[in-house]
Amino acid sequence: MKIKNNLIKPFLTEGRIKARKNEYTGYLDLLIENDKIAEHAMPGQFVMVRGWNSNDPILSRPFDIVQVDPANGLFRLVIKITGEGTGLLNVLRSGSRLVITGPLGNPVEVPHGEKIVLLVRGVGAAAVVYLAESAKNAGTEVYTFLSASAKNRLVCRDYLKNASKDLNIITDDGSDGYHGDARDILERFINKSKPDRIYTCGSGRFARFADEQDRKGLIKGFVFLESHMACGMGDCHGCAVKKRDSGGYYLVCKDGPVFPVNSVELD
Amino acid sequence: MKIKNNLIKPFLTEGRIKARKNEYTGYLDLLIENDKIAEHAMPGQFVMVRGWNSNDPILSRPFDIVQVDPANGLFRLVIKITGEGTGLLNVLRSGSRLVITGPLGNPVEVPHGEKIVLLVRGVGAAAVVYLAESAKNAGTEVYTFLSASAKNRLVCRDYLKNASKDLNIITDDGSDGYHGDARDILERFINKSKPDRIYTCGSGRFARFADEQDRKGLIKGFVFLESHMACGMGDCHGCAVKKRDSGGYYLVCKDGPVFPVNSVELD
Amino acid sequence: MDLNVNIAGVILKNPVMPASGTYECNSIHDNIFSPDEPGAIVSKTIFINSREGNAPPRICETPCGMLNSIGIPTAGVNNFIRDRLPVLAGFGVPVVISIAGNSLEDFCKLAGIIESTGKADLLELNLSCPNLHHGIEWARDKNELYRVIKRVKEVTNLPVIAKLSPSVTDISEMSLIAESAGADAVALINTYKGMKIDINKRKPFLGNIAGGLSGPAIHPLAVYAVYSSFTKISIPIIGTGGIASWVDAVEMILAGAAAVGIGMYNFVNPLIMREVISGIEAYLKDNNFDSITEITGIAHL
Amino acid sequence: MDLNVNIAGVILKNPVMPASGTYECNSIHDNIFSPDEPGAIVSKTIFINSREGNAPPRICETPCGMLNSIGIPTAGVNNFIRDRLPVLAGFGVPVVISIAGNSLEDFCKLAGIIESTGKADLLELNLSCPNLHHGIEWARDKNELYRVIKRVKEVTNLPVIAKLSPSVTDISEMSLIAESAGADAVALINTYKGMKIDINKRKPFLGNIAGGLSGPAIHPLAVYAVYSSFTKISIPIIGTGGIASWVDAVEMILAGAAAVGIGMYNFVNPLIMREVISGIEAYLKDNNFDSITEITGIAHL
Ligand SMILES: Cc1cc2nc3c(=O)[nH]c(=O)nc-3n(C[C@H](O)[C@H](O)[C@H](O)COP(=O)(O)OP(=O)(O)OC[C@H]3O[C@@H](n4cnc5c(N)ncnc54)[C@H](O)[C@@H]3O)c2cc1C
Ligand SMILES: Cc1cc2nc3c(=O)[nH]c(=O)nc-3n(C[C@H](O)[C@H](O)[C@H](O)COP(=O)(O)OP(=O)(O)OC[C@H]3O[C@@H](n4cnc5c(N)ncnc54)[C@H](O)[C@@H]3O)c2cc1C
Ligand SMILES: Cc1cc2nc3c(=O)[nH]c(=O)nc-3n(C[C@H](O)[C@H](O)[C@H](O)COP(=O)(O)O)c2cc1C
Ligand SMILES: Cc1cc2nc3c(=O)[nH]c(=O)nc-3n(C[C@H](O)[C@H](O)[C@H](O)COP(=O)(O)O)c2cc1C
Ligand code: FES
Ligand code: FES
Repeated sequence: MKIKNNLIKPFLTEGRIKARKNEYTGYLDLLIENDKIAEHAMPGQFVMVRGWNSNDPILSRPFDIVQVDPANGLFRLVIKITGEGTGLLNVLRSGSRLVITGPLGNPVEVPHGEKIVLLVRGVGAAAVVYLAESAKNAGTEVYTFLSASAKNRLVCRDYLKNASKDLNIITDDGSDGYHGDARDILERFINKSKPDRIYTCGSGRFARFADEQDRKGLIKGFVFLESHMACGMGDCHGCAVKKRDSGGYYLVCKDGPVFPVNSVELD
Repeated sequence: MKIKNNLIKPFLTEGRIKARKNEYTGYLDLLIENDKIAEHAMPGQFVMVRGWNSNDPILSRPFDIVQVDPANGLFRLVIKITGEGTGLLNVLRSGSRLVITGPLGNPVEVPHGEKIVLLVRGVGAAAVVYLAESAKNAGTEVYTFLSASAKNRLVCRDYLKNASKDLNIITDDGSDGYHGDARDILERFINKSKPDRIYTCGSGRFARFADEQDRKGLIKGFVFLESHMACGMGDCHGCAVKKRDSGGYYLVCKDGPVFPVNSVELD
Repeated sequence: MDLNVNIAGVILKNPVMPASGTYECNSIHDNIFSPDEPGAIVSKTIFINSREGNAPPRICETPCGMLNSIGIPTAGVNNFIRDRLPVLAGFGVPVVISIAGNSLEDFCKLAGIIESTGKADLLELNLSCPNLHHGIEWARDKNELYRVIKRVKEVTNLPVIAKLSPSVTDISEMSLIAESAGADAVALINTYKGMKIDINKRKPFLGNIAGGLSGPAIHPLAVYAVYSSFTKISIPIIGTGGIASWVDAVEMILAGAAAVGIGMYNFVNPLIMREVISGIEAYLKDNNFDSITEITGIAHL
Repeated sequence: MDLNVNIAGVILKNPVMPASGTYECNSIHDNIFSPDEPGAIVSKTIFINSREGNAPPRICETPCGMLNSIGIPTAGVNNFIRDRLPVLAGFGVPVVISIAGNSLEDFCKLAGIIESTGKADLLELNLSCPNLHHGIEWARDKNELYRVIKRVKEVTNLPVIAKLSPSVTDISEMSLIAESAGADAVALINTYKGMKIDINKRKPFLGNIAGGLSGPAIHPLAVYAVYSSFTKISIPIIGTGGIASWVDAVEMILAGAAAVGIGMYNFVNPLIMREVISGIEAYLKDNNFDSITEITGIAHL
């Protein structure tokens, strides 16, 4: 399976935090001023970000571009606070400056006039918002299945609601929406509504589900992958993911981060 | 020359920044809430401070205790912004927390009912404020010679003014006070007024001057020394300064930071 | 939770100890940390005669680490035995005495003197100080390494820890040589020789030109030293190098360290040893282990 | 200001180059940095045959550094010559081709193939990759080191840079051996073998277990490697390891490096090479030097 490298050349640029919010504890929503990213970023792309001067932590952190507002030179990141780097971003105030490399990655093709499913969990939701909005604008019906352990982890809920024809909420603890496994209701939906494509992010189980459905010929599956990254632009070869059938590796930063689910090894 | 190790045992403690000001660009004045330091610190002592979580920079930074207010649990630091660590302290806002080890170092003996001279340059002024205030309270007349390259580097000027019987300002560029070399006017003062002791900080030239006067038997000289420090409490042996006559080294953090000028090698 | 570890027959109540030269067990720490908290205490390296140490500057900061060229100032063994050893022995935790010398005879003589005090539990041979004239060479030359350990073992009944240098082609080979010479444990690792240059003076920053690098910067290298030695030897390893948190200590133990030494981070956080002890304990509990020995080296499985 | 340096007869317009494997000279950088800005460009190490590289995860962050176990994926020399070499040769700056092999014959064969293209200015022998089966051994064994350099020099007229490993007892000795075998320059240093353990999985973090440590963490060690080699050899040194600013680069040059290589910091700051070049220039000017060569090694005076 050959993947098209439709790269927009990235910029090394500064962005000012225009607004920040912690809608849920442990998640940070950043609205950032930067013309270049706002204008050029395409769905599926990400940025590498640093918000500290120190070399500890040393590597920039990759985050998906959640929304862009080219008219106002703004773009949005939604970040789960997990470790050192995201912790440092979380203490920054409005007005702080970030160093940003991007837009990075191979944009995902936006389906026109199709019917698609987004199956995302936790902060994986951040990855698909831009795709959902673009697809909707392209006349595609977007059916979103947003899963999380609990209600207060339903990240990007409103953004996805706006972009979806239908937003299904699924929580492990039943604190909101369907109480149980997203795959159960989704399977019914696929059988009934025959959507064209499914995109998953944030859960290995979901990726494997998409793969099964894809294999059955029911739907075309795509997966947003993550991998530890140093450069984000194909220089370090650090972000390798095994190709499924042929030997060798793809680079998540350059060949991805979105892959046809049948092209990569899922673990 | 044997130096008395009159150590107060230090605490590892947190301090909240109660107020900060940059009276002059490049200098930071921090008022810090911490009962322990405020209550126990004595003149000549210092603290090791960190105001960042990263290990880059890794070492805490030593600063003299400028003033204490035990009644309100406050103490003051005055910091010249020179590099990474001081740069990080300078961006902290009121309310931020510092990690502080102290009080550290061998307190300087406070002269009672004497006449003393403080000969300080630049941020070296920070080291002698507490001594000046204590000496004044002990009925000692404090004559301060505060030197700097220019008017806007006359650090701790007001604090010293309050504690001194007479404050002489000397600037290299004549932007305030005496235009020239502090040693010229000081030599006249010593010959005329026969003060008992001289304390210098912040200038090697001044230390050598105090040493000469001491050697001549005119006055007893003391010097506040600095040295790169890792631990601040005698564990690392990093802060060595050569003893003058006998062989070996003193540790600035444990045996100093204030030394009789004739006990150490000046460079 | 059983945190006990056995180093050459000496039982440590927990696997944490200071690295030689980084914690003086002085009363100055009384308000912060007490020398009876770690599993063992370790003296700064002592010599037969007194030494002044190297010319300053002796330390400088580096990215996530520091260089030191202290050069082991010491009052000499007699003063040490009179002034310091009774203090160290009074805390009720095993005492490791670190020794070094300029010759094989020095090591033997010191071993004998220390043993005769009856106050030391373990002897650590510092064969790896990069700041001495012939400091690191012991641990760099296979024959010298073997000889010095073998000889010391012949003259003393104290269990012997060989503290090795990472500045070798393959430290696991050196660990094996130490074991075959009779060492009862190895301490891995001492500092790496490094330097900083003052670009304004255009001279080496340290008075002694070069120094030893320690701190978090070298932690991944120390973990690998332990990991690669673990499968070659059966004597315990005291994993040392860059430990700045309980996580770093657990990494060392999973790599194969029976105990850990904490060096420069004592300067950064004088409570680090306590935090590491309690962090290890919580980790074991959270992961349903009953004793520390259950996890020693299990990253190899 | 004269920033020219001469590496084995090849004139670099400035002393800065990427370290092998850290900068691909791809057009993806066009909005940021151009491959014609550094004094030379350096290819990722190539092999005769294509290689996949090691299993992921291949990188992890460490204090002020990173570990990589990439394992040098490459399309093989023929594809390289067809697809990449013309691109590299098109920037108008000297081209260094880094090669490695599993045998002495591989090195010789590659040297010949590369030379025959007429498109390479310098050949770098990667004798020190810690992520290959027989990667680091070339630079760890004195005889092998001598042999491989000697043989390659016999079969090629291209000037040869020997890239050495710091994971040896004394790198200055290895530099001397490289020189005596005929190397025209040495590149000091490649990464240090290190590892990280995932305390949750209780397994090595990297797919290949261990990796190579690079970044600011190792800078003081790289400076010392250069400093200690400088007095022993008279061929130029390409100082590499942990350079994250022009200050770090100047330190290297003062220690004795004729030129500097910049590795992982290209990932952190894709403009680092430009900043280092202009920083060095400003430093020389501010300190009244006319050319870079005036300061090479002057920390030794
Ligand atoms: C293409 C891409 C897009 C991403 N988009 C988002 C997003 O929109 N929102 C979001 O919250 N997170 C996203 N992530 C994950 C995010 O990059 C990590 O959570 C973040 O790097 C963690 O950094 P930390 O310093 O807090 O964690 P630490 O654990 O301290 O990080 C240590 C190192 O591991 C790396 N790392 C840790 N977790 C991950 C991970 N899951 N993926 C990749 N590297 C990791 C870090 O980058 C760093 O190098 C994305 C990752 C990739 C690869
Ligand atoms: C006992 C003592 C008391 C001091 N009191 C004051 C004070 O009241 N106000 C003030 O402004 N400064 C004081 N200093 C100096 C102050 O510690 C340094 O300016 C500060 O550490 C510089 O840190 P940096 O990170 O900004 O500089 P960097 O140059 O980035 O520091 C790098 C390393 O060098 C050390 N270092 C740099 N300059 C000095 C120096 N002059 N003395 C000791 N170590 C240094 C740092 O601590 C750090 O470890 C004192 C120093 C000592 C030893
Ligand atoms: C200031 C300082 C002094 C040291 N003195 C000694 C010593 O006397 N004997 C010794 O064996 N090691 C000495 N070391 C090395 C440490 O014991 C330890 O092996 C090394 O620092 C690595 O551990 P770390 O990274 O935790 O500091 C010293 C280290 C430092 C930083
Ligand atoms: C991701 C990565 C890939 C590397 N690949 C190579 C390589 O292919 N050939 C080589 O000789 N060195 C390789 N190196 C080593 C670097 O060239 C350099 O010697 C080392 O990283 C030290 O420099 P630094 O600290 O500036 O990164 C690689 C380093 C990194 C971080
Ligand atoms: S992150 Fe460097 S190649 Fe993908
Ligand atoms: S700073 Fe450690 S002994 Fe003085």
